[in-house]
Amino acid sequence: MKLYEFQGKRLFAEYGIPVPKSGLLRSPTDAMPFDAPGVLKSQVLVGGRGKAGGIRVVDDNEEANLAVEDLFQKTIGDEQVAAVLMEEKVAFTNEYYLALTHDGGRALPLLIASASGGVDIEEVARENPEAILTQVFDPLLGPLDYQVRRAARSLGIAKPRQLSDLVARMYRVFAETDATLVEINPLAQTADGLLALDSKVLLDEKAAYRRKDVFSALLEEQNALTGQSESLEKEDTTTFVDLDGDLGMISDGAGTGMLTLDLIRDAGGEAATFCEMGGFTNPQVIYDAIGSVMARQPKVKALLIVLIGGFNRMDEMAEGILKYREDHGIDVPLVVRMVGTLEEVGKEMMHEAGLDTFDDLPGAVEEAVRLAKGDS
Amino acid sequence: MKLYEFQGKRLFAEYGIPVPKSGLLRSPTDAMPFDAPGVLKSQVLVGGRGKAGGIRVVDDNEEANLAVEDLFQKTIGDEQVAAVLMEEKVAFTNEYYLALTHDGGRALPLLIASASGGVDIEEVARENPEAILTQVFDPLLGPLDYQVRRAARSLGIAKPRQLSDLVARMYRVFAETDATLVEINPLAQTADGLLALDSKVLLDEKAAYRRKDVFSALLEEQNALTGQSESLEKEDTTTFVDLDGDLGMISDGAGTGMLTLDLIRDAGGEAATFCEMGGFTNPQVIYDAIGSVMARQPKVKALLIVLIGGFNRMDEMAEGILKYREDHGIDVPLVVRMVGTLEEVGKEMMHEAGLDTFDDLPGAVEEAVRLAKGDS
Amino acid sequence: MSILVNENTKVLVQGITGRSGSLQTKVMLEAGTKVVAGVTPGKAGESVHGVPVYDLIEDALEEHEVDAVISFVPAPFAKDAAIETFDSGIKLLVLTTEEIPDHDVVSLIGVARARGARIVGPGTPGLIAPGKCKMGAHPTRMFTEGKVGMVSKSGALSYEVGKSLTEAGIGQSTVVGLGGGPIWGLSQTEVLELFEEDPETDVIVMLGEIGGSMEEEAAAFIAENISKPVVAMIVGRAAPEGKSLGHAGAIIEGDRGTAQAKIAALEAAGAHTARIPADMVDIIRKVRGG
Amino acid sequence: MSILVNENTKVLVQGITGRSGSLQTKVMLEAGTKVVAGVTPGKAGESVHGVPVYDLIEDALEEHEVDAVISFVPAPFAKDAAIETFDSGIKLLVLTTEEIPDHDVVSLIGVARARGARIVGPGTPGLIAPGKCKMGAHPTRMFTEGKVGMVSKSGALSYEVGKSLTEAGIGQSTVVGLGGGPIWGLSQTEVLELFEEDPETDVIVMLGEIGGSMEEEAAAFIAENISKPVVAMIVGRAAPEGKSLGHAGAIIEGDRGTAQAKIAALEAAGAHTARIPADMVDIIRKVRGG
Repeated sequence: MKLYEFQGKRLFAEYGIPVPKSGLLRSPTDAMPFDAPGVLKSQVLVGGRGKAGGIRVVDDNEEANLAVEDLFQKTIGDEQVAAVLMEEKVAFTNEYYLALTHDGGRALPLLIASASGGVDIEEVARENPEAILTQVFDPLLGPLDYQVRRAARSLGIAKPRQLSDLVARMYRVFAETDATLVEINPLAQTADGLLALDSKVLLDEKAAYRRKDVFSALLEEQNALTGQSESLEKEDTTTFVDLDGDLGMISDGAGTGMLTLDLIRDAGGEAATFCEMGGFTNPQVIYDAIGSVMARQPKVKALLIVLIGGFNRMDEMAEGILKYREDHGIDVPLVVRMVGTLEEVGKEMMHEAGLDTFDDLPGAVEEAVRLAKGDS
Repeated sequence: MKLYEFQGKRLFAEYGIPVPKSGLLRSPTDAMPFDAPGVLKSQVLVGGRGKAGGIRVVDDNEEANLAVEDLFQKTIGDEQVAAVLMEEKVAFTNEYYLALTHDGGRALPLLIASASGGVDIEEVARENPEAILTQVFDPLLGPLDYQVRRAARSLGIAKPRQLSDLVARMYRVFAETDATLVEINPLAQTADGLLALDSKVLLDEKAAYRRKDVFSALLEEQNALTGQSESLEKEDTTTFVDLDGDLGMISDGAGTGMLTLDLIRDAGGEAATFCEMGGFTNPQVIYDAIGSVMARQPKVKALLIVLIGGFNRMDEMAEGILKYREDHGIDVPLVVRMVGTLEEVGKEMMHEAGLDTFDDLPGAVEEAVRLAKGDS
Repeated sequence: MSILVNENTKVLVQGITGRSGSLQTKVMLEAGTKVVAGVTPGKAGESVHGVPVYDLIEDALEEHEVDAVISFVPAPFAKDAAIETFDSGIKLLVLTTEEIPDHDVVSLIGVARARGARIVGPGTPGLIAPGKCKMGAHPTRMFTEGKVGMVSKSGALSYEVGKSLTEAGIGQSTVVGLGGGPIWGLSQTEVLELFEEDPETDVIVMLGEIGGSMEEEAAAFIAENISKPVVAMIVGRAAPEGKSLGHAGAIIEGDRGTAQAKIAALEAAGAHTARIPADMVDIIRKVRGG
Repeated sequence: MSILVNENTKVLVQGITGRSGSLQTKVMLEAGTKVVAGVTPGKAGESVHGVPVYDLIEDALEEHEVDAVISFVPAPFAKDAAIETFDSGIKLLVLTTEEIPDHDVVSLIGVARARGARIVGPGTPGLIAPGKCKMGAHPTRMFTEGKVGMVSKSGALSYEVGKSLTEAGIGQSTVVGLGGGPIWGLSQTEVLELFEEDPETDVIVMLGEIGGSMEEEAAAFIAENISKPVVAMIVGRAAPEGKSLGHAGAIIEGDRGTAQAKIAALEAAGAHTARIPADMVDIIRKVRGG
């Protein structure tokens, strides 16, 4: 779960990380928290709001009111601006980049520091990688003092003590809220010390079960701003992506799903959906997956279900498919490829329901592509 | 720093460890927090208050009032009862012992569990050691679920989940307050679950610098009850013990201090004080040490200072001794043995002040014993 | 020989009484795996498909030798259960559990390293040394004993390829599923190294996918360290840009993470590349023939 | 030979610019110790008695080889500084700092073990291999090269005994101060084992005191594992009951922890016992003579 800047900064403030004075406007009619000058910042989850005109420096109140009205009208990426943060203008001498995250390949947490703050760090990483200092650390110890001193040196901070304190607080946010990323970019060097001018915090939804109160409150706040009703309770691990073709595709694995996309294209077809259910599923998951794909009609002209069960059980997959067909019908041509764990049982269930399945993936793909084209 | 039962239980409650309903009487005139029946418990830091009559079960309010008056009069060990805790009477089926501490020899934290709760655990350890389960654990991980399940089995707790939860909370107390001991004895099995009927918490004064607020508040509360003025700010690491003899003894190390006691006895003398300053000292420490010993006059008939400096500097020791003599005089015979780091400088300073020192420890001891006896 | 496990590997199942643990125990036993014991707290004394159940690993170790553990323990308890395995001195854990919080994954992998133990996973389909030992989900009939070593993040994809190879009569030494990430215990390069050292593996099959940089890192490692022929297949050639396809990192951003780039890196490192499983068969035959 | 350090040991001083660090560096240099570098954050470029100062150990390692570190870092920073040492691959740390919180001590010793490093201390007077290397407070003139290995919790007590032995012409291989406790990195039994294995140590002197059970544990260890003659001295024969005398655990409770009990245990284990330092000299001569 990605937090809005203002949510991340509130978290920072709770942990004693210095942030500028600010106030949130939840709607264009909200009163200004303080008089201009100030900086008005669109609250969106997508990146690149600066380039998209989502940040305005305002010098007087009239200008501020106009800017607020304007910002609330904006769409950045696909996102309607959810709120506007009014923040004091801050004078600073340097902008740094500082972040904590995990290095998946090394399976260790990572402290990232760069003197090139205030710009897109991925760009820095591409064009000037030596400007970024990354240090892995022991997850049970946190970043150590000597590592912070090393970082301070690379940032050109003469007195490392203030950075030690800041990193210790960032680490507490990282560990105690089950964050996967805690990023400050830019971190400003001001006359009064270091100040977090922006926040980017990603929380690990896999840890929602043990951070229920905090995660729920943040999500409800987001829902209230966006009018959506996202939920922490994920019933399944399905990944659903809309594509431009006509063949609905469901698979029980990301790798096979991608292979199937490749095979569809090789066979001259185009997928309408990439819907992969993961390797630990159940009848309800495939039931819901079929529902999601069928909701894409009329785009979807045929449905291809590719199953190769390891932990997934083919009896359960058959159960879910047949239940969906009984409840809602499947009024496009259906091709099912079913092999793997308990395939004898699943195939028999399908056969009895008049649905014979394929063993062979390329054969199933070719048949589905043909059917999606309306060939008979 | 040792906490009173009520302080430990308040800490327990803050961390969600179940404790009985209770209220504290800070003086005999305080109102009863609730009606009898209940248990009145003397608040003292010394052990063995049960055997000393410091705990009374009361069935009606009149009995309770009389008992309170009586308990506030009591002295247990050397301690005046500081307060009385009125606690609800609790029905239970089992009494366990549970504690977290460090095993110094193995340098690992330790989870201790015993089904023989409610009695002196040291006695259990001597007489029935197999009734105690001790498990070391990784300090960075805390006690693990399987270790708690092992403990639950040894306690005869069928559902380990409640014990896991309790141990997790005890561990947080242990780690987050820098405790050296968190002990619940007895931990009662009641119809509503586990309940801490007593608390013993030792906090690590060496960590006071980073737990200032918490430690200070607890200590001030203790001072308010006892009328003493203990302080967290230890200027030195001196250990001072009063003994029954006539020779004041100061050493700069525990080991040499004990050796000197042995040598004094071997020479037919008896020490009046054991005052050891530790191996990292300075002029003020020895100045204060001499002051403490001289305050024991008339008991102290002579003063023996035994110095063998490693990290301690003999120039600084000479400075402290001479400063004390200048400020207050030392009106008993003084024998100084001075060797070790910067001894040339120290000896020269002493010599110039008319105080020649010994190199030889047995010789210095014999001389001091002779002088304390008034032989000349 | 095979890597990580062999015909003598004695396996303990953590979470054996659960739905998945119990079914997979049956399937592992049918595949000939020596499943000697199971653990589920509170279920001591029960048995699952003839396998005795204990409360603690130490109880099982009083009765059985155990070389490796496969865990089906739910995510909230997975970390402590994993450490129970390492603290018991067991050096291989196949951790099938998905959705373990990242902070727990990193901690438990740290403990494994400190204890000199290996973790396959988390979120792994496990591994199979066909005809010898199966620890995980690989459908038995899609694999057969032989000399191809295979490594893959994705479970299902390795089943697809295993099925094609097995149908073509090409057997496998060991097939290892690393898990979908984003954090891995056993890494792809460690597996490549094990295959390089395994005298009974003659060809290494590596299955990759778009996104991340694991394949590029593998390519660099192969160029330096692997002398055996490597046949790679990268799926996601037809994937759209900017959309995450399930696995952590399976996303193309601009020109980064494309199948084309990965294929080029692997070919530059001397690996052979296959477009689809059927190609694999031809390439392996050609490689062996030459 | 000597244990833990020798004439080639290159030493780095953590906290070298502090009062104690700076003086002890001078004394160590005078004793012939190869002090090659020092570290104090923010003091890079300075020098202390000719020893160059760096901000980080890694900076020092770019210029110098380092075998061992002695730390004078204040308690609040001692843990991180210790881990900096271990993370730099240095396998011996003499940690003189006193008053480190117990939780930090336990953590840093845990890290040392995980990295395969040894900690002498905390709160240790350090160690000296006379004529070869001095890392700590042992007054140089009280020690001389020879074949007695000595171990003690207490610093000052080992200086007393060292002085007596040296004055009698009996030299030492290495003298190790474990520190006053309550938590120890290097243990007494580990030191005994090192002396047992050291070909140039012929007699082991063990200094103990009342309280705790370290001497009883050492007695059990000696009975099982030590073939060389051990001469022990336990101080505190004249100590009063129930009063803590400085060191953690230096307290007699009832019949437990008395010097008599410890002496009896050590004699039962075959150790010789001395009442006072002067006795030591006689016993060592007798042991060597026989």
